[in-house]
Amino acid sequence: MKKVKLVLVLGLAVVLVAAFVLPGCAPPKEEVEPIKIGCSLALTGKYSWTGERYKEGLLVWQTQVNERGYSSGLEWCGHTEPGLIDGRPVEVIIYDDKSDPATGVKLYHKLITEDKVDLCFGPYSSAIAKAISTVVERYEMPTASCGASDPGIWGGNNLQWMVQGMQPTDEYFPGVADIAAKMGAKTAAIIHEDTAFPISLMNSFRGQLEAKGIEVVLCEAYPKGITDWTPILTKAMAAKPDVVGIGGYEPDSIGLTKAAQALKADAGIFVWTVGAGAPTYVEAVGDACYAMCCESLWEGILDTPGNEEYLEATYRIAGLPPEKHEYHTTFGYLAGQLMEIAVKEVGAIDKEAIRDTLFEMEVETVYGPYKVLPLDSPDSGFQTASKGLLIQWQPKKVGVEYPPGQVIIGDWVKEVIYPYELATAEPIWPHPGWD
Amino acid sequence: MMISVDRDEEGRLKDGKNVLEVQNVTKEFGSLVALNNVSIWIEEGKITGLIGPNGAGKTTLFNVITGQFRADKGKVFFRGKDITKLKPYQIARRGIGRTWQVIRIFPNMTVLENLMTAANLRERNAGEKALELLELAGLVAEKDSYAGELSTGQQKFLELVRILMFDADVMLLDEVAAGINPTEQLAALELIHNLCDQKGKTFFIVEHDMDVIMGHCDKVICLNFGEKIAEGTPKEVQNNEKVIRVYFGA
Amino acid sequence: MNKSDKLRLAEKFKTDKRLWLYAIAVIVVALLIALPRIVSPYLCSVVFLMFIYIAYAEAWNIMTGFTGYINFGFSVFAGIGGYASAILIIDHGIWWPVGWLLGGVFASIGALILGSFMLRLRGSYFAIGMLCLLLAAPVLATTEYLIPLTHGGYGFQFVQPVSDLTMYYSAFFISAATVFVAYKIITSSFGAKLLAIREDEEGAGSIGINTTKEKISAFAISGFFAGLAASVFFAFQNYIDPSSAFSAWYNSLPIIMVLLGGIGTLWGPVVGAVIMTFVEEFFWSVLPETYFMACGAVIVLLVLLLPGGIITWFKSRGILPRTRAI
Amino acid sequence: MELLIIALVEGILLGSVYGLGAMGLSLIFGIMRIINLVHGEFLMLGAFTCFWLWFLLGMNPIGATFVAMLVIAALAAFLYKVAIFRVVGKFPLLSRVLTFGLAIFLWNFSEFAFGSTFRSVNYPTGSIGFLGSYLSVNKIICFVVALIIAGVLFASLKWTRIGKALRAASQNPRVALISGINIHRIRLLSYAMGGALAGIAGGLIAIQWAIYPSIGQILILKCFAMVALGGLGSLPGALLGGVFLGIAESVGTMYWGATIAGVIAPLTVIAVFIFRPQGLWGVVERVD
Repeated sequence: MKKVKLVLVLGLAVVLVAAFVLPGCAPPKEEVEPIKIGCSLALTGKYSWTGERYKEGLLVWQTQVNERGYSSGLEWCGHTEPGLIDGRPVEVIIYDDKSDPATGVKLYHKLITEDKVDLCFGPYSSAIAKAISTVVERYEMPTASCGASDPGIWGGNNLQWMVQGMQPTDEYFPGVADIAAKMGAKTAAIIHEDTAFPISLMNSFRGQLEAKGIEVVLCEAYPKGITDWTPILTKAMAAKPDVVGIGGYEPDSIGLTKAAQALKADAGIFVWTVGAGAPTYVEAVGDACYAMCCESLWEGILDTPGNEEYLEATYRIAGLPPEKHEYHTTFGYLAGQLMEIAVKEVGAIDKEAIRDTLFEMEVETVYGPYKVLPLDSPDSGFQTASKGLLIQWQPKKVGVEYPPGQVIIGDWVKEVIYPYELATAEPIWPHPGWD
Repeated sequence: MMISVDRDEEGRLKDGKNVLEVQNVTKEFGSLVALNNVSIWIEEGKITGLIGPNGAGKTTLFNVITGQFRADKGKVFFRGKDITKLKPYQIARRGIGRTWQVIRIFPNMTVLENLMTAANLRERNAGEKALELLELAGLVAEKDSYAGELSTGQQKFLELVRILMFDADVMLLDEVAAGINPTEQLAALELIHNLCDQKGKTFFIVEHDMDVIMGHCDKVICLNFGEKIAEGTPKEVQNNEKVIRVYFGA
Repeated sequence: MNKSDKLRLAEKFKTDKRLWLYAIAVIVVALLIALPRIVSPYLCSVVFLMFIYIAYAEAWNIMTGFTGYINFGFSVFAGIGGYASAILIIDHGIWWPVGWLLGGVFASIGALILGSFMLRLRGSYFAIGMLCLLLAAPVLATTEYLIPLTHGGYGFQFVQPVSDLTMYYSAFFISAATVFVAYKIITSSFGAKLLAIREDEEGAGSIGINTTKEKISAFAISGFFAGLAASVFFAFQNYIDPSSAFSAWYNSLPIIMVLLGGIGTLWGPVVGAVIMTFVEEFFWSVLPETYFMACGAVIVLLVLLLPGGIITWFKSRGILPRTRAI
Repeated sequence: MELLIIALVEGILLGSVYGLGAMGLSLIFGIMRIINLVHGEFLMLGAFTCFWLWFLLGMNPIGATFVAMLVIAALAAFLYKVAIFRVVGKFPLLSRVLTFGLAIFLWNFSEFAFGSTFRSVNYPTGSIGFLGSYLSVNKIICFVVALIIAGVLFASLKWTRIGKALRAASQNPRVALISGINIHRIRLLSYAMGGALAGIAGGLIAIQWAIYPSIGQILILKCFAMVALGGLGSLPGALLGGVFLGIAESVGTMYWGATIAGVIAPLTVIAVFIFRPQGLWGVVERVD
């Protein structure tokens, strides 16, 4: 029996040695292979709706670049032969992370080490971006994150490889405080879901309101998965606020609007996040969307380079009509464009140089201006240039010719009311009632 | 035989020498009185039988003694100590083991594992002890079979020796001879006698088979509608009028 | 080694099938130890998760498979462990191995406290009660009383000072330890007592088993390994928030795995975890859009076709010995 | 005080719809002794059936709710015939995992088929004044529908032959079997009825709230809470449990905040289980 054990131990040793000696054989590289850019998105699970939009945008960008060598509005980047650089096409590898942070981490390992992607895009939702930031940092992979707005991801972490392409949450409710102060509002109520993104959003909103001298009389969190909003809204309305700010996701905005309608809630202005800007919102609540405000991060009517062309391309490639456009799609497109600019600027797939460019460049994309804090800043990678918009659903005016990028659902038009220089309409204040 | 110097007027041993004493126990289920002021005592090293028609409260009495039910009134003493309020497992650990009317071995465990369940955690050679007991029960060959696959008789033996695994001194057997063939019955009774005579174990058995009761018990107690109606040697009980009336409806 | 020795050895292998099993086991263990040197870090992270799954599944099995108390609130203990270790290591600067261990200890204490009143419930009551606990846990973590500790719904982003390789070996060690402890339990009289509780709790009491104590011990052991594995899992995830800590999906996963492998057996959870890891990987790469759906379908088919799990099926066919240990 | 009354009324309106869904779960549990984890998906599919009928065919949502009832009942019967009957009366974990697998399948199937977009039936009917606040007429309609359905159900359980058989089977399956009731038919019927109740509750949910494929996961947990409060297997208990939960959520939200309200339900369940295992109004019976 002792000898048997000896044999087993020897066997173990042989296997171990073999395992360590055998090198991980890499296949020979082909010369013209696509430039691979990877990302994981929430294609199933609770964030899947937004994940799908993000994916659309990425695919539109990929198609455009592979067709003609540049995407809408970026002719100035040069390289007009098909492909990103050197005639190499782009291949965006998209995996589904099931809206689960751990799966996201696993997938970024896969993208970087197994698929050997050249560059990365960030995932959707702040929670998953928080989880994967460590991975891309460790593998030193330049990453354009355009689906995570929580400043906490960058704040104080001195990230070296991941940049924020979209606005941070501080930019989500621009001008509400300003408009409200102008209209003489005194009090505000805030209701928000108790998860990372709404919390950080509402904290900054609260600061903006207080800075304008508006008192926040109620700030209440609700847990995820609530179904009936009437009680919480009744409570909020009992405080008689002039401004009602609501932070949550898509289903919440429908439920809360319906509750507000049922309660005939009376306030100066209602501001919602995420859900209320979407066409499906208007379909679901109908006329109750009248004068509802929502943050918007991008609109088709903006005067950014290539915006009109981008709208056409999305219609052609992703089948999304301009009047039903949604800024979440533009997230993906933005991520693509940022990489495109950086890669073309560097002229090669040189990770470090691309990273440096991403951190240094100051450009205009379809999405708008882009600039992040430099590498030596404690909050490096944090977006500073991109500004948010405020939109309001207003009735369609008879005899008015709307520009092609304007979102029109039935009788309702999505009008930009802030910043004033971009506004397409005057804000409706106070809320006109429910009849 | 019953009367001797150190017994009280009711015939029970004085100075707590009865291994098990039930004093004036009453147990009610709603309006049904399952046990009404029952007092019995069991002597060490003897086989005591418990008889009575269906619904007389025999199993309830067992359940009260082993702590499955708590008596509404009255007390149960084991070796002079009050065990009325103890939990079933504590009573078992004091040394009272029982079997059930419906066999309650663990069918999805092997025979050996069934015995191991009853082993004391601190006991070093529990395995050897289990094998010894299996030998006693004639089940060594079946030690790795699932208990559910054994014959009824074998299951009864298993249930019996499982009690021995934790060294119970008093064994309450509920219908040990029911549902098994005569050969096994004889073997079981022989085992009981052996344990009684050689190891000084005490048995308290519920039995319907009068032959078993009359031929093997030292003392018999008869219950009817929750009340003790007779007590004494098998012969005395057999000739007791009340018992006859209960059994033969005369 | 001379010729006759070799001959004897060959005979030995022929006659004793278990020796082959040992040989295979040794090779598998060696491969797993060497894996980070052979394959890509991605595959390693898959195997890493597999180890975590094994530990989860075996820990769940210790509770439910052995005692029969259906624990639908497994994530509660994983969440407690994950939170405890993250808070201790990051906010209080405790050395990470100690932090992980304490994660397990806290989960174990949680299991002890929760168990001491939840385990009074039986059958469906216990199952639903645990489910309600799972439902309450993430909300409790966001109440104002716990926010200073848990950082609330905002989540808690951290980087533990541990390399991927360390995490891989730690997970390997933890899963091995869990299986080893499960083996020790199932071959001891403690294990026999737990099985007795599963079979017939009242009957178990009548043969001197302190059922309350035994099942709470099982609960605490199960909680310890759940918390320990979760500590490493959340170190891998670098992030913890109430919804991922008390996740419904990671609550269900061990249940599926154990059922797939064979509930109440030692190797069932391991087999189930290994298979599920690769089934998930396979469906995920072949059917990116519908693989969740496919997973659901696989579960349904498994229950209908293999209700006892793989190990039990092999046992009933006589392919595997029936002793508990295998 | 007015706020409290409003909260109570809102709670009752909300709870009636909750209770309808929970009654289905309780019915299935009472007769088959399985925890029907697919119930949440029944609710979700009922909601979507109602939505699509309204959206595509322009049907009246209340009418569509009744169609949804039939559709989900048929689906439930189909699932019972194909799979569920195989696990009834077996080791409880089997049915749990089977229904869990079905739930995952149906949920992701809906996500695949309908997309994960949130939707809602837009059926505005206005509001009526109430103590200085307003109540949605929609909710009152839903409440009335829920009451009618519950009433019809209770009446048929009490007076029809099949209803008596159902009750008998619920109280003691074995006795029912002996007394000549075809237990398989009864189980099929009860499962379909459970599905029907979920279908109708789902339709009412689609009218009031936003729906999306994963809503079933949220709803089923609430259903558990209600069933547990009312006593497993008890139908009036489930309805009362629903009302209790509705009131707890609504009053709790107004007085202690939504987060605290969120834990009221599960913690009450645990407390009820420990101190009063038959539920608050439950029929006294042992369930293992």
